Amino acid sequence: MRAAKYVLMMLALCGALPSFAQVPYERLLKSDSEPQNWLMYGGNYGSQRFSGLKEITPQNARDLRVAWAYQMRGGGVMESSPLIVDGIMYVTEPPSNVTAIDARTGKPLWHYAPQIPRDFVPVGLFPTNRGVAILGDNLYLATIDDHLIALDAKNGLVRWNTQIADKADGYAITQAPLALNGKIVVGVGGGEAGAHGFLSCYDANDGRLLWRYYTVARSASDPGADTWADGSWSNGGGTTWNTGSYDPELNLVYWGTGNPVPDWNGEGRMGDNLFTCSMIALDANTGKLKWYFQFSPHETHDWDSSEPPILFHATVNGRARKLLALANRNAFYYVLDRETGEFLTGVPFAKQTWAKGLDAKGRPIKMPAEQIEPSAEGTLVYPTLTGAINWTSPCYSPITGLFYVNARDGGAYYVKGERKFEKNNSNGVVGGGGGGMRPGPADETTTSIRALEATTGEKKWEYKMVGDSWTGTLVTAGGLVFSADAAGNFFALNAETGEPLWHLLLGSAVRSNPVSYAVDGKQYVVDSAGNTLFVFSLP
Amino acid sequence: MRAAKYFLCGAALAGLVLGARLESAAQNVTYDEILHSASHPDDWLTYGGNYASQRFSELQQINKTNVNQLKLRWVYQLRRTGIFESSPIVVDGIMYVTEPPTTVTALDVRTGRPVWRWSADLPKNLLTIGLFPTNRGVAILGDTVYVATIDAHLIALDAKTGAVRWNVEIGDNARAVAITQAPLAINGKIIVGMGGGEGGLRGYIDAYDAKDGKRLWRLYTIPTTGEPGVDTWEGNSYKYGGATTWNTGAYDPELNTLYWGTGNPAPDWNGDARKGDNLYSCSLLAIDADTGKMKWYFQFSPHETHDWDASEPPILFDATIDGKKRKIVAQADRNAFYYVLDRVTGQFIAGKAYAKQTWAKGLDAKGRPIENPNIDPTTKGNLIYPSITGSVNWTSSSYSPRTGLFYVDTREQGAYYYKGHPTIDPANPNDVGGGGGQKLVNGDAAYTAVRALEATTGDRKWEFKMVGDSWTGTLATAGGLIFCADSQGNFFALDADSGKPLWNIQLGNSVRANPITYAVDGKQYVVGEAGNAVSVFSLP
Amino acid sequence: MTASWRWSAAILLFLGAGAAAILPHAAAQTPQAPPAAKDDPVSKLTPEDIANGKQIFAAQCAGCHGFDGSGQLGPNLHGVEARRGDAGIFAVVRNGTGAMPPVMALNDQRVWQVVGFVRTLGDTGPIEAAKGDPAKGKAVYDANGCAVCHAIGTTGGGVGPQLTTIGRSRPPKYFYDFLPDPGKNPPPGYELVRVVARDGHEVTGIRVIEDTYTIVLRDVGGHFYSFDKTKLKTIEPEPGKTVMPSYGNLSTTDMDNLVAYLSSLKGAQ
Amino acid sequence: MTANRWLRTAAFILAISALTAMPANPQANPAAPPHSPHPKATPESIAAGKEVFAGTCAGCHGVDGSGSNGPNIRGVGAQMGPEGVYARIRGGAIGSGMPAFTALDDLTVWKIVDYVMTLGHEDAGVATGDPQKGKAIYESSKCATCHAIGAEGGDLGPDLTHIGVQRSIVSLADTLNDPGHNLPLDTGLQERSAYTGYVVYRVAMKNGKAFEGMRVNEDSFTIQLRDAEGRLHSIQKFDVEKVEPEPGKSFMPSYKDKLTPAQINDLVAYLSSLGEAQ
Repeated sequence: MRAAKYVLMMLALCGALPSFAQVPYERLLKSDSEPQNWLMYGGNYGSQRFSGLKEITPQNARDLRVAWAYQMRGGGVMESSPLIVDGIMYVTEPPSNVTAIDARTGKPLWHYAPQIPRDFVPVGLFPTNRGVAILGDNLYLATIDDHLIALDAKNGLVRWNTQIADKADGYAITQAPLALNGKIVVGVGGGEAGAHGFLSCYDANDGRLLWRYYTVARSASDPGADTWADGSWSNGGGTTWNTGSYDPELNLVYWGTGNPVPDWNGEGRMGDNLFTCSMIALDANTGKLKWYFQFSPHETHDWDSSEPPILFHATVNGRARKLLALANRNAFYYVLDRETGEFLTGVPFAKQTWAKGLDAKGRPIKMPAEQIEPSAEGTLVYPTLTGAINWTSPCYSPITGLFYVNARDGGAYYVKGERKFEKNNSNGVVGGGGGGMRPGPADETTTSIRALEATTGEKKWEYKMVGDSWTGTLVTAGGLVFSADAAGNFFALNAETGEPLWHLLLGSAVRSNPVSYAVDGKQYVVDSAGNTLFVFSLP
Repeated sequence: MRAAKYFLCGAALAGLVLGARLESAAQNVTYDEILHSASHPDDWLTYGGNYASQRFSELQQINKTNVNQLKLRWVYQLRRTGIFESSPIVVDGIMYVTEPPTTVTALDVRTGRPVWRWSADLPKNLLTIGLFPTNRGVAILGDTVYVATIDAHLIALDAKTGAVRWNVEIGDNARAVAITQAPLAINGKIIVGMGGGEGGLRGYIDAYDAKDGKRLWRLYTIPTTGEPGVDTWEGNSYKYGGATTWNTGAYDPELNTLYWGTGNPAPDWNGDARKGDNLYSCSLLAIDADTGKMKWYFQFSPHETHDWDASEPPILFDATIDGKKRKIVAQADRNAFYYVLDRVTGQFIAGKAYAKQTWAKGLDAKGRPIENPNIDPTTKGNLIYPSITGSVNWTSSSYSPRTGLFYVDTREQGAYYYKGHPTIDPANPNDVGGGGGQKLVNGDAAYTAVRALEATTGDRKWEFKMVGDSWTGTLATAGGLIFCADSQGNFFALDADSGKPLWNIQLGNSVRANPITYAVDGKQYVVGEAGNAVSVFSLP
Repeated sequence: MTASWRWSAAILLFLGAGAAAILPHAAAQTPQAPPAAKDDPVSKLTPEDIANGKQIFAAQCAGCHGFDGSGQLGPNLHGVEARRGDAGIFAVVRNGTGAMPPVMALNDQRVWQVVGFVRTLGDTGPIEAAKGDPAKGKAVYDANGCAVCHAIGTTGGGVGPQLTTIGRSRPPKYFYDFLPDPGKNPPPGYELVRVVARDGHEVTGIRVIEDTYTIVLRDVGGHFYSFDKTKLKTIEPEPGKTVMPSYGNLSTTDMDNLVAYLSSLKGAQ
Repeated sequence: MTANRWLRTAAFILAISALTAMPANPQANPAAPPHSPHPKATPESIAAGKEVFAGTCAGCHGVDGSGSNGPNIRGVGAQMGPEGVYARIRGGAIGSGMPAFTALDDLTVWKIVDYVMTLGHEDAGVATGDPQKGKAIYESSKCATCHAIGAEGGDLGPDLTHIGVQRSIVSLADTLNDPGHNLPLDTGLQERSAYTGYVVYRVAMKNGKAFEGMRVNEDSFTIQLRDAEGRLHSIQKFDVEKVEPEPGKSFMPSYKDKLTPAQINDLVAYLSSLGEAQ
């Protein structure tokens, strides 16, 4: 064990050589070959959130205990998915702070807090942050007030700082950027405040903008403009607020897009409203659209399609294919061919009452408008506004071939309202998304961990929880799935059967994605509850 | 009812095997049960663990050999930020913990799940001068929980639901009276003091009728015109002299006597306008519990000018000294001296410094300090040990009848003391700077240590050094363990005989509360509070 | 020493009341344009406001932060505006953070007055003008590779403290004493410590953080070494030693110019 | 909103303010006067607050405050008072999603507060019965055994101190006739506010024992029940054969046959008078 540690140190010492970049692109490319580290938001470029570590197993999971805890010092909600690189953990705290922590002892090493303008009320999202990206010697942080900042991973020194967008236009960012070869890709949020969605790519060395792709037309001649009646494309929307995936071989970036604007009042924007509520595949070098797939045409329930897309290989109908799977907020599970965007499968994974089903091309066959469209008095539709799943990440195990998702079953009364929006929101947004929701029947909403056959979406098992859980899932080579319930019970399930093996009450809601890492050859699992980061291990 | 509870516990234990539900008797605590708290250690019935405030538990399931297997069982996180200094009360399966500024939460000790929560409705212009808006715990008697609020009210809550039973004002918060202490419940009475000594007020301690909140008596800690001792205050300085009673005291049922420490004279750091001994500031008061009359007093720091309150919880124990059985009250004072007094007479028996101090040559035969010259604060700053925060502050020491040792979390630190205005304007408490201030000697020049003192002499038996600050009390158990923590988030267990470290865990934020222990369904638990979380540990 | 050093010192070595565990480089600040004067209440504060802020500070803040803001239970606040910015300080006063309670009893204007006063903490006030030429001093700074270890704004290394605002808190005299013999009086948070493990393995580095059970060192490459203290044979400070070389060999003019340059570093104020 | 409702709202708001106001002493504290005082609530301020709420708060608390991603806050006004609501908006809540809205200026916050105070504040309708008689019936029927008004009364059922502004006369009558029929949302722990309160659960343990209790709290692994004697039962679900709610059941007896319609009318009149006069 000590030996292991010294090896670690030697590594570090080599790191002192000026030429050596700590995390070159090659390490990200082969992230699966170093399971002791967690090098990017989704664990690997396929966003599988699969850990190759196997020290913790169904047999010994009951012996898990808290190794150490770190409490963030402020208020707010901790939704950060930490990176762990060679024994150092990089975690973000609300609103946009970064803390480097000794992953063995939990002692903080440095802390960075950008100056956030006071006259700023993010709309439709919490002022928090879900993580950083690492490439070379730098960490990349996207701040709530729309800056992309490169920090020296050793000490938190700012290397460069570039503005992505103007918060006065409704933009706000909570996502972790995605680091490619020499590039940093990052999206924007703020759909409820009228943000006009786009995805940007920056030079990792100097923060120069390399390309920007707008998800919604900005002129009548732009592609998709004709799917917005009366030039309503100018409303914006189609934000890109959650971290996407990347296929190095195809050199394609996959990113989900958010709702059209205004959310709950579609009258002024008849048409499909491209490319909102869609999956877009962009060329990583040029930012050109390779293909798109729209999950929810003319969406009116705030069912963003921003859920992390999971990339995997499988044989479908006797043919090996490169696949992209996404459990959508609209309660359907989709499998697409990620080379072409072709729709292969789509089935509900949670209760839904808005569509009869999907047609051969994967387009929803909607129920009659009067049954599903928001109304002044409120229309009861399933799933809820927060969706069958929201921003939290599902995971995929190449061992079990299962797709694990924390699914929400419940409905809401969707209320249609007028959309009023004041550009400068420094004193609270008036109106907002043109309506909203009232909760559905009391006690109905529940959440469950569901294991789906990744290629078909067929339910293999489910684990029902009490309350409205907002936790992602992690699956390990040891055969465990980790997640948590709304009360803050962090638990381990058998990845094959869903059998609960261990749990611990952490005393506050767990609202982040668990990850796993190892130091000195010892496996740790980490997740945060309330304002506390808990790290678990075997004795 | 206690018997009933034991039956239940038994049933529960059997139940565990059979897999039965675990049932809590309706929370109800008689005076007699608090009186004999040692005989049912499963609960933690009063702030100090017992009336002698020894913070010693008879539980011994967790011991020197197995403590290293301690495992976190559940966590409860506060819903608000703030500083968390609560010492929980545990009764019949329910833990009563207070959250800052004044919220009482009842937790199911078996699962850590909240069952009710009550929050005081506080004034928006709440005044807290020289103290944190927090709360250190509740008292329980019968089926009622008693909490003193930061805006100086005493409130009785239904122990089962948190419903308010009655609410009385103890002091005027607009005049900076604020309370953070846990009240003390004795036979039919609720005893509570007050804080805000930097605000320029006259200290007192009250007794209220547990049934209806009627005030039974009030003892002012500063004499007024015509009373003995008023001449120890120059001019009219006695009117705003402070001497608050801001920490929970102890009680001797046989002598029917309360023991309560008093705070600094005001203004803190400039004594020019209050020449004299300033009775009864920085003293230990022995008070008749029925009448509120003072039986005796012992002043630790006459004419105090360093904010060294004598509010540290006094600990009562009996011991044989020079072949004579004595009833003792012992106190490790903020001024760095450890005192052993006869609690019947207040007679000084022994005393010696337990931490570095540069202000006195020592104590005379009567226990009065023999002060060094030039120890007062100056406009340029005067370096004196201990610091303003003292060798120990509000956190509780503990005493183990098994080892005969007194365990104190000691601070080794000095400070530059600065002198300011000699007077204060009580009409304007928000402007009171305490007549000066301090600059700490920080960094490696300071450290903290858990020290074990021979309780009858103050001789040091062992110490465990900590890096950095520590604001945690000590807990002594019959398992031969001392639990304590530091401000860096390490919660740990020491060997009560040798001070050897046996177990520790990093909780991720400063620990600032007195640890306690309890048992339920035959399992012993230890409670540590770090940052904004209650963490409960037990053996696997 | 700069604000950030003292800040870190207060926490690193004597963490009180759950103060945010900020390490030296935490002082790294985002070079964002300061808010336009119109929505910047601080720029509108009068000397009377600052005085009022001082009075409020003495009554409401000094209890924890020390009457001069140098910290006791709460962290040292000198130069905190470089890290949090005015809005950040305002937010902390208004909402509290960690152990610090929210201050609800002050209206916005009062809070801004406190912010105005806090900004002045740690400033050495009017300091005697440096005699050298700052422009030439910058050349000396560059020629001697100071930037390898020190950052000004976003450029430079992170081994030594940030110098972005050092001119605000350090008189020239300090530099004249410090530069020839950096080890004589290294700023808190930069002491060299040598640890020897039970197996004889040795590491010498800057002590990043130490508590009762663990110690973390940082080497010249900026890499961290974390130790379980029970597995160490010795932990010894190396008095008089520092990773920073002496610059006593500079010519008098070069020294004057370098000092002038350093004194001119006052951040984006 | 109807004039009638507005008057009741205003009266209610003023009552609450009166309850929570401290004896203000302008001299006491010149260096630091409190943050800007609560301007008198007006229909305009409430309307303005509603607008800001829709954009800034409704995302989490629902368009009518009945909750979404955030908790149901209908009726918190009665519990927290305007100052409490103000402080929560300003200070946020740690570990929850509730951020501290520092950017909002005092006046805007007060407008939101004015609106929030009206939420869960039912327009009770006009009670036809006689409150005096109703009070007598309340006492003769021993309602206080289980219910508290102010500090007086039992704790098994909901606190009725503010019931007059929380429930309409229709639902009050409904509950008196058929208590289990339409149970109110949980008014206990804030984190339970999305759930129906006072639901009676029947628990069958693996060891064959069975019993009933009202659900106090529940998570995926445990459930806490309070039985008819007020005792708390802490249950690990792995010990349990079956936990199931008993729809329509309540520990509260029906007064359908115990009281005449006229008496129920009077009792309702008394109950709906509670909350504002306090």
